[in-house]
Amino acid sequence: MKKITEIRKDFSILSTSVYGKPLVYLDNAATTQKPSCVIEAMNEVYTEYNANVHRGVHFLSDKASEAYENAREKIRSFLNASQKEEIIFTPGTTGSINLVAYSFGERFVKKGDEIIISTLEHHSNIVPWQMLCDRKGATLKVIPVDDNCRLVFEEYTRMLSKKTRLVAVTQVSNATGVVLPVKEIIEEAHRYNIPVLVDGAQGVQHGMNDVMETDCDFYAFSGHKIYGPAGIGVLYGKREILESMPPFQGGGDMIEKVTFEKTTYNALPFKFEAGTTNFPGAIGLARAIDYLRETGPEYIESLEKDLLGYTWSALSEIPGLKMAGGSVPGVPVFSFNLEGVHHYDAGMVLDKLGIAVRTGNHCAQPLIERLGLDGTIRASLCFYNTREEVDTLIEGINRVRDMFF
Amino acid sequence: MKKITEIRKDFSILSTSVYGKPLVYLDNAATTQKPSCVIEAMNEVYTEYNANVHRGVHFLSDKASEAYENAREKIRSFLNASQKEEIIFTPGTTGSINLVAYSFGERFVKKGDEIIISTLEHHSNIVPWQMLCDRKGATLKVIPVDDNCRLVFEEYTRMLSKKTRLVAVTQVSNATGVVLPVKEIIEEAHRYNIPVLVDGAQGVQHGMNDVMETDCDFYAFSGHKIYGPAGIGVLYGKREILESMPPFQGGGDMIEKVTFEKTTYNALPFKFEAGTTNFPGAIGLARAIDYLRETGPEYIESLEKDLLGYTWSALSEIPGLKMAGGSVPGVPVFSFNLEGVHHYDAGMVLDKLGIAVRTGNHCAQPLIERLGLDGTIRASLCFYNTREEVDTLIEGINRVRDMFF
Amino acid sequence: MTTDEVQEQITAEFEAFNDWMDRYNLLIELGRELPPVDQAEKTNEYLIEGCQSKVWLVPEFRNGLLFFKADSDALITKGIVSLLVRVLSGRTPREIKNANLWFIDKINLRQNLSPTRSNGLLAMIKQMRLYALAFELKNPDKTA
Amino acid sequence: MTTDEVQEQITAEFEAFNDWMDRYNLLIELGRELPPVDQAEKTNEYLIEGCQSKVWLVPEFRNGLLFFKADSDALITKGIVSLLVRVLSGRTPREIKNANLWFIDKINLRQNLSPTRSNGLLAMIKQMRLYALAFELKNPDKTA
Ligand SMILES: Cc1ncc(COP(=O)(O)O)c(C=O)c1O
Ligand SMILES: Cc1ncc(COP(=O)(O)O)c(C=O)c1O
Repeated sequence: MKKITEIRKDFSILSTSVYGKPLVYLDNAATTQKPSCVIEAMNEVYTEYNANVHRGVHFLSDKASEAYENAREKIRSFLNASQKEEIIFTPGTTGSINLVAYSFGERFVKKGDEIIISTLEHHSNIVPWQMLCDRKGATLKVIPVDDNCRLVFEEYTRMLSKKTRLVAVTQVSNATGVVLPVKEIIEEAHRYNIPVLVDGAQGVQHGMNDVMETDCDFYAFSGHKIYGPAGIGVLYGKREILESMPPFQGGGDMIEKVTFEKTTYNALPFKFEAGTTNFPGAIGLARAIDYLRETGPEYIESLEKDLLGYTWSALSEIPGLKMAGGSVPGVPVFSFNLEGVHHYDAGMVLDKLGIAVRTGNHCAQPLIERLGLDGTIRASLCFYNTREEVDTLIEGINRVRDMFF
Repeated sequence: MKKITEIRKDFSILSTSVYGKPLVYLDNAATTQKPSCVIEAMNEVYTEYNANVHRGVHFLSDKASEAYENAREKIRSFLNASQKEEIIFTPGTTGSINLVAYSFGERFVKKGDEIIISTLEHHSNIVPWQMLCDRKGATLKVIPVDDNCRLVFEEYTRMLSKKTRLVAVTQVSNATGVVLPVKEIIEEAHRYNIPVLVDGAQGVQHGMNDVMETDCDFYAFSGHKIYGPAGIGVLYGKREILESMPPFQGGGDMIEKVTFEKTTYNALPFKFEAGTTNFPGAIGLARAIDYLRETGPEYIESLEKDLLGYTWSALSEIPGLKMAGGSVPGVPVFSFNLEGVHHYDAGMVLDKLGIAVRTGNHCAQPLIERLGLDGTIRASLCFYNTREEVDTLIEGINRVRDMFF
Repeated sequence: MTTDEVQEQITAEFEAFNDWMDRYNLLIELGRELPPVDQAEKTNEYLIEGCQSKVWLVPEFRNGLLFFKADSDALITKGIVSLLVRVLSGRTPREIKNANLWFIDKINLRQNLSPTRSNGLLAMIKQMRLYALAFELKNPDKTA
Repeated sequence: MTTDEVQEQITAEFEAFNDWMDRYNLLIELGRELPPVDQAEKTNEYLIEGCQSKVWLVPEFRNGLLFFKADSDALITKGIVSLLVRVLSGRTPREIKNANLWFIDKINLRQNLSPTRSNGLLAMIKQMRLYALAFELKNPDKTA
C-alpha cells in the first residue's frame, strides 16, 4: 500500500499554497486533481505520437489510433462492459446524456410519452430531458424525495407505466452525497422493459463502476471527476439499444459512405463519435483508471471510508451546523449550512484560509429548493485528502462561526 | 524573425524518427503538431490551478475561470469579432457545425426549406445538414464544381431563393487545398438576408481568420488544426443570430434557473456551453494563437508561400503525377495521384521512408467521386516544414514510381 | 467629499489591516451597519441576482442627485455593497457614470468582483451606472 | 504442407530482407503473381470494403476443402492477401478456423492488419473464417 504522503506526491498541486496558506482542496465533486502520470501520458501523446486517429496510413497515426483503442478497451474492462463497441467517448457526462436525449429521444420518444427522473438530479440530468419533452410533447415525471433526501420508492413504482420510455437517475446526489438505490430502480423498470440511464458522474470514482452488476442500459461519466483530464467523458450503452439508435452528430469518422443522395453510417462505437475525438483526453483518462487500479480500489475505498467517518463525526459536533442530506452520506460529500451564516459568506472566509469548498446550489436547484434552502456549503473529499485537512476545515468553520456571531 | 531551426525546436516531435528514419510530417491538414508552450500551458493548468470554472467561490476556481475567459477574449481578438459573447467553445469544428444544425435548424428550418452547401465540403459540413434536412423535410442543395475543382458561381446564385435558410461552405477544401470565394458567396447570400456558415477548419491556420472581413454569420474551427490541443474548437456567431437560437445541449452552466416546471437559460456565450467545458483545452488553444502572433503572421505566411511554390514546382516535374485540384492550390495542401499506382500503396511506401502523408478520400467522398477518383495522396504542409523535407518527399515519390513501374 | 476622497478614506481604513480575516471582519461590520432595504422594496425589480448571493439596489433621484439604498442576503457582499454606496450615493449622474473605482483594486476586492464569481457585484456597478444614464436622459437640464 | 509449414516458408522468404523497401518489393511481386479475380466476380457480394483499398474474396468449396481467390486494387494489399491465400486456401474448414496466423507478427505485418488501418485485411481473415464456419454448418458430415 502506498502511504498517503506518497499518494499526495503524485498530485503536486496538493502541496501548493493559496494566499500563503497550504491549499486544502475539498471541491473534488466539482473536479478532481490529476496524478502526474495522467499529465505525463498526455504530454507523451503530444511529444511522441500526436496524429489524427483512424485516418492515416502512417506510423504516428497508427500509434495514436492504437493507443486510443487501447484506452477504450481499458474503460470497457473498468466498467465491466461486455464489448468495446459499447464504450463511446464523449466530451463529458453532459455530452453523454445529451447524446441519449437526442438520439434515443429522436427514435423512441413521442407525444404523450413519459420520462422519469428524480428530485436528486444535477441540471445535466434534468435539462436535456426537459428539452426533449418540449421537442416531442412528452412529459417529465419526477420521483419525489422525503425530508431526508431519500427517494420515495413507492411513488417511483407507481409512476412506471406503458407511457414510460426511459428512467434517468443519478447514482449519487452531487449536492448531498446521498446514494440512490440504483439497482432496485433498474429492476423495477426492467419489469416493464423500460431502459434506465444512470448518471455516474458522482459514483464512478467511488467504486460504483460496474455496469453488469446494476444492469443499467446507459451509464454516463466525466473524466475530470475521476482524476482524468477535462473534455473527455464516456457513454456506455448496451449494444442492442445503441444499434437501434440513430446517430447524434454528423461528421468525419461516423460515416461509412457519403454521397449527397444517401449517407450510410459507420458501425459502433464510431457511429456516435463524429469528428476528431479528444484522443489525448481518452488516453489520459485510461491512465487515470490504471492509476486507481495500481493504487488499489479496496485501499482507496478504505481511505475514503475513514475520511467519511472522521469528517461526519467532526462536523456533527459543531453547534448550529445543519447537514442538508439528513443522515450520514454514502460518499465523503458533505453539504451543510451554519445557522445565521450565508453559505457564500462562509465560502469566502474559508477560501481565504486556503480551504476550497463549493457554495450555492451545486447545479441542483430543484433539490436545494425542495430542502427549503437557497444554497449550502459543500465539502467533497476523496482518497488523497487527510484527517489533518479535515481538522483545518473544522477550525475554519469554527472561525466562520466566530466571525458572524 | 525566428529561424526555422529555432521554430522546429519548439515542436520537439518534429525531430523524432520513425522506422529509423527522420520523421517528415506532411499530414498537417489532418492535425498539426503543438509547440512546447501549448503543452506547458496545459501542464500549468493541471499542476497549478485546476478547478471547475464559473462555479467556485475559491481561489483556484477563480484563477481557472479567469484564464478561461481570457482565452475567450484572445480568440475574439484573433477572429476580429466584436464581442466576447460571440465566441463559443465547442469540442471542435464538427461540434460547432452540429450545434448550428441542431439549434439554428430547430428554430429556423422547416419542411420545404433549403440549405446550400458545396461539392467541396468535408463530411462534417455535409452530414449534419443531411440529418437536419431528414428531420425537417428540407432539401440539401449542392453547388457544383468544374473539372478544376472551382465552384460554378452562376449555379450558386441561381440556387439562392426565398426557400434558402442557410448557406454552409468551407473556406478551403481539405482534400485539394482549393480556396473558395467565401466573401463573394457571403455577399450574394446577404442580398437575400440569408446567413452563411463558414467552415474555417482549413482556413483559420492560413491567415483567413478575420470574421469581420468576410462578414460571415457563423465561423467554425478546431484547435488541433491550428497548433492547439485536441478536444477544443470554436463557434463564432453574430450575436443577434445566436440570441435568437434555442440552446443545443442542456446541463450545468447553460441555465439561469431550473425548476421542474420551467427552466430559463443563461446569457451568451454560456447558453451554448453546457457542462464542464474543456477549459485546459481552451487555454492551450489561446496559447497556440499567442504563439502564432509572437512568431509573426506575415512571417508565417511568407514561409508557407515559399513552401507552396517550391513544392508545386517540384511535384509538377514528376512524370505521371496528376494533381487533383487542377491548378496551384491556395494553401500548401497537395492532392495527387501517380499514374498506375494505388494511393494506398504509395502511402504505405512513403510511411516506411518516414514520410507521413494521408491517402484515401480525406472525408470528402463526394468531391473525390466528382473528380472521378477513388482517393488521392495528400501532402499538407505548414510553416514548420522545410524545403529539405519537400526534397525527401519528392525522392520518396520517385522511389514509389520505381517500385511500381 | 469627492469620490476620490471617499475612496482614499476607505483605502486607509482597509490598509490598517494586513490580514484577510481582519478585512472581512471590517466588511462584516460595514455590512451590519448598512441599513437594510425594506422587505417591501426587495422586489424582483430591484434584485440583481447572482449565482451565489442576492443583491438589491434601490435608486432615488432627489435634487439632481442620485441616491442608492442597497442590501444583500450575504454579509460580506453587503459590506462590499456598502462601500459602493458610500462612494457613489448622493452624487450627480455624471459623477456616477465617470467615477473611476480604483479603491477596488487598491484594497484587493477585484477578485470578489470578477464576473466569474457571478456574485452580482459587477452587475451592481453596471446597474448603478445604468440608473445614472437613465436619469440623465430623462432630465437633461437638471444634470447639466 | 501444413499451415505452419507454409508460414515457415513465407517467413524465410521475408527474413532474407531486412529493409522494408525490399519486403514491399517482394509483396508487390507476390501481388502481381496472384491471378486476378474475374471482373464479373468483383461484385459487392465478394467485396470487403476498407477505407483505403478494396479487397475481393471469392470462396469455392470442392471435395471438403475450401479454396479462395482474392484480389485488391492496391498492389501491396494484394501481396498480403496472396500470403493469406497461400496459407489458408485449399484446406478444410476446420483447419481454416483454427489456424494460428503467427507469420503476420513474424514478418511484421501486424501494423498493416491493425483495425485502425481499416484496410480490410483483418476483415478478410474474419471473412475467411466465416466462410469456413458456414460451409461446416451446411455440410456437417463432409468436414468431420
Ligand atoms: C474542412 C474541414 N471541415 C471540418 C473538419 C472536421 O474537423 P474536426 O474533425 O476537428 O471536428 C475538417 C477536419 O478534418 C476539415 O478539414
Ligand atoms: C451528478 C452529476 N451529473 C452530471 C454532472 C455534469 O458533469 P460534466 O459537467 O462533467 O458534464 C455532474 C458534475 O457537475 C454531476 O455531479
